Amino acid sequence: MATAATTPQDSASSTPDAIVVRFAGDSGDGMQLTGGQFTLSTALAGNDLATFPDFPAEIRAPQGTLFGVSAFQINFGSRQINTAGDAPDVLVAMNPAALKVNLAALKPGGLIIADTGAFTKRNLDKAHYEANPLEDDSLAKYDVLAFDISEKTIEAVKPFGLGNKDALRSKNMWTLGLALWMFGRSRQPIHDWLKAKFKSKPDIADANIAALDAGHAFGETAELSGPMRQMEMPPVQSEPGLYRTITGAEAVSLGLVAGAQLAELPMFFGGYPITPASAILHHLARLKEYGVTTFQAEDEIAAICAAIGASYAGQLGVTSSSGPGIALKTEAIGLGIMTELPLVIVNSQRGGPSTGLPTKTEQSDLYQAVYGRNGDAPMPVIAARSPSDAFEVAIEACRIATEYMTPVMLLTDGYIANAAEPWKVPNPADFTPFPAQFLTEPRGEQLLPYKRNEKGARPWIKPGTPGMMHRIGGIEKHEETGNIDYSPDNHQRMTDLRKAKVENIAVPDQEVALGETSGTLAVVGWGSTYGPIHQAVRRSIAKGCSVSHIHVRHIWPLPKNLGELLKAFDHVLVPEMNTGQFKTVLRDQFLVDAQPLTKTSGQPFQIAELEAAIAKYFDGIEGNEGGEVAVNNQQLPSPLAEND
Amino acid sequence: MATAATTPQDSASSTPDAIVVRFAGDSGDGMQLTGGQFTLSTALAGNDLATFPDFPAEIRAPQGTLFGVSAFQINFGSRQINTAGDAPDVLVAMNPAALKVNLAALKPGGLIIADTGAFTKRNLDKAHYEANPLEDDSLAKYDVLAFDISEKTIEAVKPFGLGNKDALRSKNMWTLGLALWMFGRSRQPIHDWLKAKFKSKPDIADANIAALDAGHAFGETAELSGPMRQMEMPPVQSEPGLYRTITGAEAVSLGLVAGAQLAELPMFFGGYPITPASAILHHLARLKEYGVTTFQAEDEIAAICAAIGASYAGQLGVTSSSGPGIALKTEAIGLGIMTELPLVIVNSQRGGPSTGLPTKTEQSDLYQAVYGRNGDAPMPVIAARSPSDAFEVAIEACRIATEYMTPVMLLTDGYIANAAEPWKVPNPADFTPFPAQFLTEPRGEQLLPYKRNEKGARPWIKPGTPGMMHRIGGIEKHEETGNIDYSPDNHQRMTDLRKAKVENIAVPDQEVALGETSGTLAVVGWGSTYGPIHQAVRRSIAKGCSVSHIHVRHIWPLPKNLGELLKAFDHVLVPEMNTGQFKTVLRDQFLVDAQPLTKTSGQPFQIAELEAAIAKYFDGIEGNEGGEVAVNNQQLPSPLAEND
Amino acid sequence: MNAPVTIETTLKDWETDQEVRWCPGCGDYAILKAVQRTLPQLGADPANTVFISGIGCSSRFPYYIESYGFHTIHGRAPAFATGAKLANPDLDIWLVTGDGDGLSIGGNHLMHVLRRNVNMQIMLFNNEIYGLTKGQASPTSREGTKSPSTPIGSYDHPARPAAFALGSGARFIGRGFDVSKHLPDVLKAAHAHKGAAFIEIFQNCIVYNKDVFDDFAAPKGAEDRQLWLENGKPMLFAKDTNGLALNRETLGLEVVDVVDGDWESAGVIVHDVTNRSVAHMLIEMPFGPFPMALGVLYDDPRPTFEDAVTEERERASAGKEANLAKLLGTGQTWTVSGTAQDPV
Amino acid sequence: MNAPVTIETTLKDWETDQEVRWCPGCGDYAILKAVQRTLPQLGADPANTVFISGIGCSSRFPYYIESYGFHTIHGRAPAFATGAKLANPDLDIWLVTGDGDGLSIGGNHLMHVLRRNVNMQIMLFNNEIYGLTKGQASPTSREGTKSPSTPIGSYDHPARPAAFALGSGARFIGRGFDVSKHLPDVLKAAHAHKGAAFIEIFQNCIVYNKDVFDDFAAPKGAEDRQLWLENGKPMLFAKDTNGLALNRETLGLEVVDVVDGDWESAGVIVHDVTNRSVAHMLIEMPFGPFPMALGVLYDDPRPTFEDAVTEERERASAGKEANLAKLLGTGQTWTVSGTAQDPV
Ligand SMILES: Cc1ncc(C[n+]2csc(CCOP(=O)(O)OP(=O)(O)O)c2C)c(N)n1
Ligand SMILES: Cc1ncc(C[n+]2csc(CCOP(=O)(O)OP(=O)(O)O)c2C)c(N)n1
Ligand code: SF4
Ligand code: SF4
Ligand SMILES: [Mg+2]
Ligand SMILES: [Mg+2]
Repeated sequence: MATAATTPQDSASSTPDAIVVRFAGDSGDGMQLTGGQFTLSTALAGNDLATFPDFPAEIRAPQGTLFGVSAFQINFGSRQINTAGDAPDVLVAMNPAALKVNLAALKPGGLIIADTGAFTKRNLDKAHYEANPLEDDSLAKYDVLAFDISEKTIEAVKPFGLGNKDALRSKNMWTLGLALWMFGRSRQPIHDWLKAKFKSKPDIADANIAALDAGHAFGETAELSGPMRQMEMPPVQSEPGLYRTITGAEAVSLGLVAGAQLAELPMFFGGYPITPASAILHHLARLKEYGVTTFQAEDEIAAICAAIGASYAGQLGVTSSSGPGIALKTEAIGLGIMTELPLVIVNSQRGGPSTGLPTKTEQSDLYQAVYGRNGDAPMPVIAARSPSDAFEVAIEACRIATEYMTPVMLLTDGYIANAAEPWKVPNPADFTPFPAQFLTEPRGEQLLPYKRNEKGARPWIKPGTPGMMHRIGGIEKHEETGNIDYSPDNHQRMTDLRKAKVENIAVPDQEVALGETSGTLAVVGWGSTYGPIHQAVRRSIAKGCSVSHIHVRHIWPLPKNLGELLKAFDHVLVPEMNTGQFKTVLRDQFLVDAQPLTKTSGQPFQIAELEAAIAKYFDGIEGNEGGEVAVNNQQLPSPLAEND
Repeated sequence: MATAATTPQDSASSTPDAIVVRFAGDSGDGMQLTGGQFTLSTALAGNDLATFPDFPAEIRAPQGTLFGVSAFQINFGSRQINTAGDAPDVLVAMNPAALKVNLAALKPGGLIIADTGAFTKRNLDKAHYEANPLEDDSLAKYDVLAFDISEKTIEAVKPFGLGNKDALRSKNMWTLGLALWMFGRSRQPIHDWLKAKFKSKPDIADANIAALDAGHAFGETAELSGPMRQMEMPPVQSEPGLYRTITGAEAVSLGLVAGAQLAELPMFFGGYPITPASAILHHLARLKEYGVTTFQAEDEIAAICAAIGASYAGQLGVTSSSGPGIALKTEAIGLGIMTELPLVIVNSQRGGPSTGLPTKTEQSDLYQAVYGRNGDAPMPVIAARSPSDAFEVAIEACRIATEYMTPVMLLTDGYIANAAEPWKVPNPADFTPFPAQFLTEPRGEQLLPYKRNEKGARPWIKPGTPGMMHRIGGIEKHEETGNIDYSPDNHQRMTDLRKAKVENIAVPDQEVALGETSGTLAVVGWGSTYGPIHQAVRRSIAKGCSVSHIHVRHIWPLPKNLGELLKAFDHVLVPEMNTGQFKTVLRDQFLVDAQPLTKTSGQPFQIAELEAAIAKYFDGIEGNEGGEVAVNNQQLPSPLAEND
Repeated sequence: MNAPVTIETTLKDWETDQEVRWCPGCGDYAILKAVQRTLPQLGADPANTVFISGIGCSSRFPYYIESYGFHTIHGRAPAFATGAKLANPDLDIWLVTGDGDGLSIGGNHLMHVLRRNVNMQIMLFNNEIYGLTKGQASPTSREGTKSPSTPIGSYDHPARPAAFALGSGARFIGRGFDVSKHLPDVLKAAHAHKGAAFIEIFQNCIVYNKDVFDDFAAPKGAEDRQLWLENGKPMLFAKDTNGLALNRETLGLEVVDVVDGDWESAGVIVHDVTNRSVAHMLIEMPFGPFPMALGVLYDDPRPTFEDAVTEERERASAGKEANLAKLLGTGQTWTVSGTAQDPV
Repeated sequence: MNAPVTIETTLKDWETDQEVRWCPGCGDYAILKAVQRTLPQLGADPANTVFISGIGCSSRFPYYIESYGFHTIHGRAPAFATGAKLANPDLDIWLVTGDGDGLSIGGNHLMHVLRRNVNMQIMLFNNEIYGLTKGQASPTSREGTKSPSTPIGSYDHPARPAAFALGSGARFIGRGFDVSKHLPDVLKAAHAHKGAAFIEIFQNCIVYNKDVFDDFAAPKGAEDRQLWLENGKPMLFAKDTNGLALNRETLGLEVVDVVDGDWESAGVIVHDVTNRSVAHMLIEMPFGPFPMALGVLYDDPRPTFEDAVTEERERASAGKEANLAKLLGTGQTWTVSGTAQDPV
């Protein structure tokens, strides 16, 4: 079986070092659970992995419909895995709609496992299939393994006396059992999990266990030809230690808790539900014992204002949302900048504009993060590149906010928020604390609430501190006293000071993630494109291209050495899941000819897409149809090329 | 008397072609009225002019205080005038606070006219003067003309039996009378105006007329030495026609009315009070007979949403605000972009960030206008360069909004909004109409509310139209039907289409406002910096510099030829009243080394500042201390240079 | 009182070709059907009818009604509707919002559309939860509601939509619930009211807040806890065995027994839809012995905003000529004669 | 009921060095003095007292009080105050807002802070106009108010701040006016109320809406139109010659004559600050024969938000250890042994 994580040329090789599996079914079929448990077993087997859950926008779409399909993709292997995989090797389709929606993604020659029991006339109609695809030739270029999972599940759970409807709820466990068998995995952890989950309903636990075992047994005992065979995937070489899987939303939440602890501050989180940001609110709501207060406000404006109010009162204020909600926070962010209070703003980006595509991923709020405010309102912006990276980035956001007394925007996205990957559990003691300082006495004769320290930060003075009464607000303030001051010189100076404070934030020098520090092409990414860019660059280097991967965490201010670094390359290509926003920042700041490579379909980049784009810069490299260094300034895919 | 509108070298010349006068007093002293009437008389005398009202943030600050000073500056001359003047030649100071606040601006050798009657101990204290400046040597480098205007006014109005307090209300008219005499102006128009204004109180009218006449007579009869003499300012050569003075706020309002008429649409204006944008709401509220509905909403969000609702129902929706209010509209602008409805958003910029400096001017919302939204949300942005220019720009905004079915941002600023200049009254019939088209029948078999025309605009379908029922919203829409469509391909295409629509808006080619189309230095401005840049470039060309002035109206999309044009210059300098926002757009779009020259004091650029910055690019030109082509990347003034 | 023209339609005419995307069993289906059933009875014209909504499960409503529809942004529907109504007062506007959309993020716009009295029907689907974002507590959630954002129970005091509406100045307050057969009557009364008509519709979110209204809305056995108000009729419930009376001591409502239908001697109040004081009490009726007040709680029209705006525009325009050329040349003008130079 | 420590201060201690920037004669001065006079009487500690405001003339208030002060953004003060109070429940928070700040842009936050019942004093300076932006009509402006944005008179139905507050769930409603000598008493009662205490203060904007409250607040001759409510006392006014009674027919309030002080036989109601139904009627009293209800209209405490949040946090933390290292390693974990390779 070929692996998705290698180039087509590799597909002949017999020992795959990675495999991509996609589970797809109705949203009622429990595909996310199945995927989650398969992920656990994969992790326990020592493989590296990345996942991509893709669920419908509807809460519970009517059964069997195309828009009600829920899918979970996992890429796992015996080498480092950075993406959820371009195209699945294996597609599990629990009903016709799931097959229809997901077939296009399947790799040619890939394996389809389908539940014939769900391919009824009714379901075929709902999926707009004229004929049963399992019964005509339409799937000829794939391996198809179709049998009646529904019936087999009902049989397996018969001893527990469940009605048919309840019995069918265990279909996903049957399927999982089969998948476990295929990859030689232990069932024990899933047994344990089921027992814990259905502690109060042991019958249900047992029924599910029976279904799981039956699926496993089916694989083991059935006389099966060709595609149905066991695959072995040796463990990846990993640093020793304790591991877990983590999603981006979890990592941000834990990172914020860690950040607050490193700052020695209680945390106040003001949120308002919005997809995909809500997960952070949900996680933090369960961590009250860590000095966390979560406040579900009446709207996003109140959420950020309450967070600023809490920061004012001496806690670490945090707020979080997605595009439309971040837009609403704009005015209050300005006040945070003017009053110079610490604040972390997390933006879990989704497809836009407007309500857009709430459940799809995109990186299109970078303009808003860097530039989107009235007035000259500089604010640091940092971005997480993967679920596990989000932990460190969240700590970094807390550090900058408290050390520099400033709002900080942390960018993540729908993909990072929901995707899971293995994470070597860090030891909090390994992080350097950055305890917040409160001013409790005037530094000189007079109390000067806006007199800055060497970092340009003003002092943080908590109400409640005797003798330190003062007043702050959103009107331009005097350079030292903080009193209202409209005078031209003062405004000029304060604008300069605010700008300088942010520009001088200590940001680590930019490193090259892969490849040399100079050469023909730098592929510069930020955020969740890390995985596909990394793999595409790795493959291109293997083909002999002089290409490097540079991945920027500090979007604003940028690392001081980044300009020089980029100038050491003949070309700079900036793949983004937007129409070219970060490239604007790079061109403005460094006057380098950064070329955008954009994709705005709500789906992550595929490795192959990036590889092809890189190839255009290299003579004689497969993929460079032109045979010469070509300039990339394209939208991928660009179906409108003819229409423009 | 020297003129402010010429360089210091010119100051020796004996026939000034422009003079700058600043009236300053307590906010209760009626300085804005005085200035307004002096402006009228100046206009009637045929001079070109520009004004700059500068009033306190407070409604009615306590009398005599420094923060309660209100000033009105006018620059007028017998040649083209583009700015309100760098430094006044004449300062009228109605009290000590007015003198204190405004003295620094006065040109060395300038004339001070002061009311000794107001230089009481109490008022001197309030202005924090230890000694009476009229009585010590501190004003030695100026010509001072001090006499008891208060007393003379009381005397003049005695026949009308007013109490002292009421009598003193006419001080400003006495002063205006003197000013009219100084420049040989007719009193009749002011008499007429006073009679009209106080129609129901003829006594008050008569008292004010008496004060005015007395001030005038004082100039005429008093034996006065040196500075007190009559000046003649010949009329400027102007195109024949009907003229009036107009402020930017008036011009925007009238331009919107004209734009709606050219589009053959009723106008719906949704606003919420905020300084300095409110003036537009106030003007339009009085123009109901032009098919204008004004709606003072509960907040800025409701204001824009109501405007979008009105556009949806078939009117031309308009909304207006300043920075903090525009920030609040961000989310709704996204909906306007997604639903592709016409909408004009006027931003009268003020100093920021946050509440900032409500009554001061700045250009710091350009980032927000061009980039400040979630998602890829392209929107046209245009900027007015002067009060009168705002009329045409408002029409242009209406044209783009209706022809391309899109929100349009019109940028003006506090300076343009309040400043007045002469305006040759245009004939509405000279503008090409752009009647809005409503779709009343499906174009083909099926109703396709998102099927675009050759401009990329979707059809506008009014609710109420039989048989055309359809549904729109902020979720990504299908390319043709407009139904909800989350599919990757569709989102990709729609993102492309929205981008292409805005990028392909027909924008006139960029012209060069002054100078050659290539050369050493292009000074590129936008918005209200037009005046000072124009004069500075004019003077520099006169000194022999190869410098041109390019002033950009269409900020987004940019004129197609602009990139080539800029590349024809060795250097590009971008003066802005912000920390360098437009330069980001230019560098990004054209990869030209556009250098920022910034000023964020809440005050317009001075001509001399710009002249000095230009000089740095030219060998052997006075002002180029370095004697070589220097790069400008500076904040003006930069008092923090040592601190950085 | 909106539709100037009365036309004939059937329920089918109000159905769109869009797949309905609510969870199977959601109360929204029943409300959709009730509205689609009511519109033909009102003689409503699809071409003149506009459904405007915010964001939420409930706010998907416009997609399923064959009329004009605008699915706007979260909480702001009243503002869009106000603009549309002012632009074209002939439109018959229905606003659809949820307890989150209308009372959390959108409370301010709701207050102002009620205060201004813009003529439209405002249906607030109160399921006491945020459905679309997967079940967080909403401002109307009862204390103790466990949800992803309130894992050990919410502790906000819940808002009461009808009390909020009345405090905001509403002149029509109606109440019903998703599967009630009386819902169309409430909708009709709301439509007949000229002005902003506020209708609270209790709606079962079977996924995140299942059966939370069962104490009065359960399909069986809860009828006795429903007080269906009718103008001019005594406030009786529980098959007329109970009624509401004013307690002269506490100056508040109390539940009294009614024997043999003699409500008068029991002091049962006769419902007067224009009595604002009583409306306050009906709305604030706590649970305990009290029933849920349903139907038309309050209905006392006053001039509408769009009429006032139209009148004002007419008044302001009266006798004035809309001559733009003249307008431009108004104010402080002067003329430069043509001798000096040629036009530039 | 906020200040845990009682300390001694004088009026002077509460004055700042900032120049007061209201118009001479503005009613805000009187309110400032009333507050500065009240604070020492409460034993308030400047270091523990926080004034939080939005934007408007009224919202400049914090600059003039020597305590902690936060002049925030337009309409959002309640949200900032909620965050500050949750972060430090010991702070004694006073919120200052205007009719525009609190009821126009900020209505939603006002509703929610009242609903949640966050313990603070909320002073809404109602001058029925937008002062700071130079005199546009506000949501409380009377119909017909001429202003720059309503040149021939406004036509919005005015909002009633106290009715809005009560409909939003407020548990304390007080009323006073700028120059009234009773204002400090109302402030004290509000401070004594544990929870969100809403105080409407009528304030004279002498520049843009001069003397608009003269019908009951004129310095001379208007006392007869003031009904100062006292708990347990009959509702008498006009030197005890008039009182309020319940009309048994209309079930609403009416004005009755009181002869020789015999209010009982006139049926005058005894004020019970916990009676919500009566509070509704008092608040909605139209003009005409009715007086303006002033003082403490309603005062019926219930648990506060910050207490609930604190309790909830304690309950959630009970018996749990806040061990971050452990937390990070929670969930689905596995161990990679050190044999394979050296740490990278
Ligand atoms: C500005 C903004 N904030 C948040 C959201 C996310 N959001 C969508 S619907 C919703 C709440 C829906 O609750 P409700 O109005 O009660 O409707 P229901 O789904 O229960 O019918 C939220 C918070 C959004 N779309 N936009
Ligand atoms: C977001 C925003 N919108 C508008 C304004 C302008 N603004 C400042 S104060 C104010 C209204 C003030 O009215 P009110 O609250 O009644 O206070 P008052 O001045 O009458 O005391 C407005 C509209 C602003 N500062 N910010
Ligand atoms: S989540 Fe609840 S309200 Fe939303 S569609 Fe499902 S059942 Fe209905
Ligand atoms: S404008 Fe009115 S409210 Fe504002 S300070 Fe002046 S008098 Fe007071
Ligand atoms: Mg809901
Ligand atoms: Mg006010």
